[in-house]
Amino acid sequence: IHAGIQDYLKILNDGGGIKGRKIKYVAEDTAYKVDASVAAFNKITSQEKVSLYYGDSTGFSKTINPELERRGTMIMAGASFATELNDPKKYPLQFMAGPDYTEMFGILLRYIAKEKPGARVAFVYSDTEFGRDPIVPGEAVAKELKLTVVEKIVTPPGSVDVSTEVLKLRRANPDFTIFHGYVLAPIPEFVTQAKQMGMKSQFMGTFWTMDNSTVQRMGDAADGFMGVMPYRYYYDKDGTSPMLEKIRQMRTEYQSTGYLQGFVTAMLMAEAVKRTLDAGKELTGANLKAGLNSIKDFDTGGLFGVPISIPGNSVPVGRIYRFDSKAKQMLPASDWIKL
Amino acid sequence: MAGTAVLDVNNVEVVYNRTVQVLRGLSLRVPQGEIVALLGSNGAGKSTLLKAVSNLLALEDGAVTGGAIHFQGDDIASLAPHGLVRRGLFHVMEGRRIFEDLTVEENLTAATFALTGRQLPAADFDLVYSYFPRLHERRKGLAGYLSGGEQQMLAIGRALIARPSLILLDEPSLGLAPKLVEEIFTIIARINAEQGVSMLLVEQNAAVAFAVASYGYILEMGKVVIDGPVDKLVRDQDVREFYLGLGGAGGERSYRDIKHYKRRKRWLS
Amino acid sequence: MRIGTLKTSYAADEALFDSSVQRTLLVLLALAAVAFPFVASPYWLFLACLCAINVASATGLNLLTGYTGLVSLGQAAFMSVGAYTVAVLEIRLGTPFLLNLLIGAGLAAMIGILVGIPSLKVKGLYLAIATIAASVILHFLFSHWSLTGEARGLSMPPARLFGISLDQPFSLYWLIMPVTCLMVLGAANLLRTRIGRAFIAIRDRDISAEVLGIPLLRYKLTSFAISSFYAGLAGGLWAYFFRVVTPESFPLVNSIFYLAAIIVGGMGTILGGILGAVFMTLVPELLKFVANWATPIYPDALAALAPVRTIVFGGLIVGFLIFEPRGLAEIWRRARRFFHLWPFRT
Amino acid sequence: MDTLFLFEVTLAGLGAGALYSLTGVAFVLIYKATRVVNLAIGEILMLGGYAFLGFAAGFGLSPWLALPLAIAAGGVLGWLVERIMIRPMLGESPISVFMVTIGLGSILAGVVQLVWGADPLRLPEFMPSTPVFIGEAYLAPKVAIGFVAAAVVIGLFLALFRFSRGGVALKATAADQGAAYSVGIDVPRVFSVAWILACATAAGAGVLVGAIGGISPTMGVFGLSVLVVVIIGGLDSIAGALVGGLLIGLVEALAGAFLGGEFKLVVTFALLLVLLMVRPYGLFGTHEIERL
Amino acid sequence: MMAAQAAPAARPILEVAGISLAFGGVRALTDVSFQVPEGSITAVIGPNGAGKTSLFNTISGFYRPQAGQISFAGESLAGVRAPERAARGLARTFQNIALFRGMTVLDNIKLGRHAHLRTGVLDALFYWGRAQKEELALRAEIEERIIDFLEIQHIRNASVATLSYGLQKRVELARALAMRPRILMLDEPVAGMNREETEDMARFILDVKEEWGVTILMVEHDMGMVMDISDHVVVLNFGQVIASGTPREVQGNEAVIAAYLGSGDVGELSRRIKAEAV
Ligand SMILES: Nc1ncnc2c1ncn2[C@@H]1O[C@H](COP(=O)(O)OP(=O)(O)OP(=O)(O)O)[C@@H](O)[C@H]1O
Ligand SMILES: Nc1ncnc2c1ncn2[C@@H]1O[C@H](COP(=O)(O)OP(=O)(O)OP(=O)(O)O)[C@@H](O)[C@H]1O
Ligand SMILES: [Mg+2]
Ligand SMILES: [Mg+2]
Repeated sequence: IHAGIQDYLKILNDGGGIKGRKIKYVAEDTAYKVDASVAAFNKITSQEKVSLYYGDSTGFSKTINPELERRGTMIMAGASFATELNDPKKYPLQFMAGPDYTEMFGILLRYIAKEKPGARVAFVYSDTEFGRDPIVPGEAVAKELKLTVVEKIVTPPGSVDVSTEVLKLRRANPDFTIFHGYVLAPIPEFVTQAKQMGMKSQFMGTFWTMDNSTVQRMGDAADGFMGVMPYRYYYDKDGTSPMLEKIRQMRTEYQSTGYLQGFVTAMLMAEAVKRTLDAGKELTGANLKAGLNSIKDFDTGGLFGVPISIPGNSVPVGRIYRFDSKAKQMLPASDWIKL
Repeated sequence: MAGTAVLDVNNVEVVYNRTVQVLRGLSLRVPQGEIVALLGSNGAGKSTLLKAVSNLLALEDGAVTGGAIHFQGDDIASLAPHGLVRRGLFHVMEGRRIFEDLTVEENLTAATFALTGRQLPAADFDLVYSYFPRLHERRKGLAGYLSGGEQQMLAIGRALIARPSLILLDEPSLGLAPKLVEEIFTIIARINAEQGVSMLLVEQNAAVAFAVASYGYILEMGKVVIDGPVDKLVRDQDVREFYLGLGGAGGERSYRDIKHYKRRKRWLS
Repeated sequence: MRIGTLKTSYAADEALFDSSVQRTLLVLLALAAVAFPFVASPYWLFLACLCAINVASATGLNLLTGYTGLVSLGQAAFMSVGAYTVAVLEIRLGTPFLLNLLIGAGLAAMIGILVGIPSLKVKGLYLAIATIAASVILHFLFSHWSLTGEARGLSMPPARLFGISLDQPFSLYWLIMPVTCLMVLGAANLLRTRIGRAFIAIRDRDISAEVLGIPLLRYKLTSFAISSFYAGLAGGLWAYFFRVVTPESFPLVNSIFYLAAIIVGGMGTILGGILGAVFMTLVPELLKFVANWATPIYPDALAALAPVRTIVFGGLIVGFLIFEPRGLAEIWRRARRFFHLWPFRT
Repeated sequence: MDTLFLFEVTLAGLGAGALYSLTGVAFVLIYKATRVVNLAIGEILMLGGYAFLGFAAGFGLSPWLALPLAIAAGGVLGWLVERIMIRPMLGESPISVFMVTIGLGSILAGVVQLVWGADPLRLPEFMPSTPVFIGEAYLAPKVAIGFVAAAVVIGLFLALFRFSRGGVALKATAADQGAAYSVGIDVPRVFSVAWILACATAAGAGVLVGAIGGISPTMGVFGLSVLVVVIIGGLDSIAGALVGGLLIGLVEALAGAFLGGEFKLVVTFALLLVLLMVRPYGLFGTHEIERL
Repeated sequence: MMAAQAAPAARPILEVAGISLAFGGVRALTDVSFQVPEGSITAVIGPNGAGKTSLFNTISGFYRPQAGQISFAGESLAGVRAPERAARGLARTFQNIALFRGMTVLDNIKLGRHAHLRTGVLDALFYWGRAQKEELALRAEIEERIIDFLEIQHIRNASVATLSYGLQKRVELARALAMRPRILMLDEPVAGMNREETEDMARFILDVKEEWGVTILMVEHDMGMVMDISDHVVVLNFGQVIASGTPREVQGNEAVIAAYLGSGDVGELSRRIKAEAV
């Protein structure tokens, strides 16, 4: 993420900045701990005049929100796609550069409903805030789309042995299984054991599982693994994407989806700044957010496959990709789905 | 003092925690096959000396800072504690130090490690049981539940298993009933006579110590203040008064009479 | 020992700060604490508050572990009890913050007593594990109970005093600092009475303490209660400070952090708890500073920060235990002695 | 629920439990000899997994060579740790040594993250992958292999202590180092051997655990479950580790199957609390002798 | 004097009646009965493992006997827990020194008074009124009565861990005295001491009895001291009372000699050893 932000700002600043203003970027590490993040926030904001802030965890985004509103001088985006944050009333000065977790589920379920109407779906998620986030709304969406959720399986955080959970999954015999709340483990073992048992279910994942290198690390289990991704992959060749070309020039080896997230976030933030300045307004949080929300059918240089709009705090767009074990790449399996 | 010395302690100084000096230039020797008694008041440094000899000081943050200790002619400084044991120097520590959650038999088994690397026949548990029949009765029981005397027997029994040439005995009579003290000391004398084991015996009960020993040292504040053959020591005025509790007339003084009267020792003044 | 201070009464000898130099230093320190918020940036104020909260909690743990000898890995869990209680009260009832803090601490103390009950039978590290069990159960409760907002936790309004809301490090400082000072002073007082002695006796040899007239269960539970009261209060302050409480706010690592703080500071001394908590809170900040400074030379410094911090945290614990088992407090004492006797060195 | 499901769940639980037992044994070995509650056992296990990955993927060795190497690496680590961190702590209170191991765990986790990164990784496949069916019931092959390996190793240790003086030396050293020295036991060696054996065992277990669930710098939490296992079994009992491991494996599997995954940890810890109230020294642990 | 002891005029302060105590299969005490007259020095002797320490532990409430009654100052101690017994004036020292190594000598002694102080948690936290008054009064009393009496002024601020064995025993005695004892139970007070130190301890014990009016019950293997200073001796063997009476009576008892005293003559021992050696 760090590298992505850095690179976009480099492109921007090398190109003369926004209306002659350069953007200064200050980074702090926080170890995903709320108090460390708050400390970093205080430190940075007491030393610099900040307009754009990128924070990490959901916890931090929630913690800092009142402070953000109080200051009213900046907008913030974060690594979290938590559903709760996608509420412009509660979090007026925040946004995320992609769909929230529930929207990701929505995209997946829509795809499923189209492929196999009335399919049986199972959710497998970790017992964390991250894992639980989209489960209840996801179920509602499934119902709307006339899909049956046959099983919801919770795994304790950090668990490695999932044999019993796989047994449960086999009993439920779903057509599609969606994993959420994990990066890698225990998905591979889950899939391997399920395949050994002769299950035919299609396995799917959400953003943080979907990086190419992560899926590759699933080994045999990766074959055919699907998931939702709002951005194009680094190597994605279909369609035109001048921005991706630029990235490929700057960095010759594969860049992760996290990099892209950082990159896109920086881009959207810069766009908000530009629009605010264009309107001749001061760079306050509310103005910046208004600038951001005025984005309609905006072309991200092809990073999102379609022009995007930001109606609220999120960018509810994504596409289903499927892992091809011969190409060792995620290949598109659907069109861009806009919610 | 005649005979070759199994143990020769020369001008030893010991310091604890790099600050507290406990032994200040102490010398003594234990001749082959004899029992030497070491007396002295609490804190004089008797146990410290024994630990210095068996190289166990380091465990308690103590160190020998001067002098030398030779066991059978070799300087012990370079030997690890267990190495010394395997060469035949066995330390029966103060307070018995048996392994409470092992059985009696396992305690003896533990002592067989002292035989490792030595050309000796297998350990002889029966010898121990013949000296201490009580241990045989309780050999399957946990040592922690033995009575004080039985634990002392076990501690000495472990020494026997190790077939040492020198035993350092630290207060074997501590907390023992009078009859047991007699028994244990009889056995100590028997072991010495029958197995030819030399001993350095630390004791508070001077009377019994003198009964088995041939030579004695008296320690105060980390230094030897008097020494000599036992028959000479028992005639010394101060030894009689402070260690044996004998009044001027030769009879034992009563504790009821001492009350507030106190005389200072000659060797301190 | 200070040379040349003659005590003429037992009262003087029993006083907490037994020399005029010490008292002068204390007054200076207090003045500095009052002046601090007016000169420091919000960042430093933020850190000061965080340190104070950690000092409060560490002092509580020190009473339990350092003085009573009952190892607990549940301090963070007790804090979470205080924090959640405060949050729930603030959101649902909007009662005054002092009352909320006290209720939170009281509830934590009650839970502490409950957790302490096995301590009569269960000893040493078995007990430490039992406290982990309690943390796990509390964590489970908080992350599945609708009252505590389940996995997503609670966000709460700030504390208010005379209509002013305390939502800035500057205003919070005036809430947190005095409370912490009172807590530390209370602990120091406690330790010079029969209760403190009973704690130490239990630590050193619990079975004989009983025969000397100290009811073991009652004092072990008292110790648990006071320590978790402290934790609860610290947790309440934490809640007002961050204004969001989630199940992940008080993980097991935090309990370890407090244990580490009292070890690094020096177990069984009040000063140790303070020094340790402050030190351990500031070290990560220091590392960040170093990393930022090193970035030009070594561009990946920031990325390496997280693992390095973990390593340093572990290394500090290990290093202190091996090289200075009596902690920072001992270093402080040595330094003091050195300056006293200077130029006559001992 | 149908019986087949119950049977399958039971099998899976016992399989997972065997790995707990194996790691538990590593834990008990150290405790038995040194009275050190080694909280870093989870991280040592993790390091075993990473060492395997390093040898197999990094140096491109065959997994069958990498496995013994990883175990040896565990042994070397044990030796180093004992030398550098534990021996200087001789004579300190158990709490202090316990904290040293917590520190050690933290250091190991940091080092792993520094070297291999924070992302979870997968070990190369090296175990046969034909599913095992017992009757109708399915058993994951890796779990079955883990079970067998654990059983063999634990059997070996049990035999070792049954038929040699080693057990006595271990217990004697643990009880009283000074006294152990004084009867001729080479105390430092007992310490070294215990740590080497234990860490090697843990590293081996780490490869098995990693093969099943993948490896990551947070894999150390496995140690937490193992802690429950040994506390339930009794800190100083190998048989206790065996029984405790299987029991916890089973309980976790049943809780996961019938209550849901989020209950696994809380159920085992609740069980632990109840058991400690009834048996403060675990199922097979020795009572401390307390006399006035 | 003989007559007075034959029919103890003083009423018993401690009465032990039919106590039995077993640990699993081990019968530590069987039907033990005896009385301790107020103001006396009573000694309990007997072989190792006879149950003397267990008896003390039972009296102080650490063990619960399976059968029998103990009454103290006329009141039954049944169901009274150890700390409460201490509060009523049953003070003791321990066979294996049980000082609190993390405290100074002064704090160890202060701890003895615990049961008689009233400071509660709140008082203590604020160190107001009662807490402060109590602490200061306690300090004064300990300094002036106990520390002075036992001649340990010079070590009052030392940590007990650094003291020699003899001094530690003295601090234990001081702590027991701080408990405001009515009866003082001493478990092997002179074990490990040489003649000179034993004499000091004997002097303290006699003074405690005479000047403080505290009844003494002690276990000791040093026959010289036991026979000289005690008024009354109870002999235990295998958990049973095998004899009791004045020192002189007990010394002459055949059963006691066989089970416990042995020849009692060091000269004889030495002669026998010499004879065997030849
Ligand atoms: N580990 C230690 N650290 C510091 N000082 C110690 C240590 N062990 C002993 N000492 C001190 O060394 C001195 C001598 O102790 P030592 O145990 O050798 O005496 P001792 O002659 O055996 O006495 P006793 O008759 O009581 O056994 C004492 O003053 C004691 O306080
Ligand atoms: N907690 C216990 N559990 C089991 N057995 C015990 C326990 N305490 C004492 N015993 C046993 O009870 C018996 C009496 O022990 P006790 O300590 O009372 O003897 P004693 O008369 O004080 O001996 P000594 O003179 O050696 O101190 C012994 O056989 C001992 O092993
Ligand atoms: Mg000694
Ligand atoms: Mg006894």
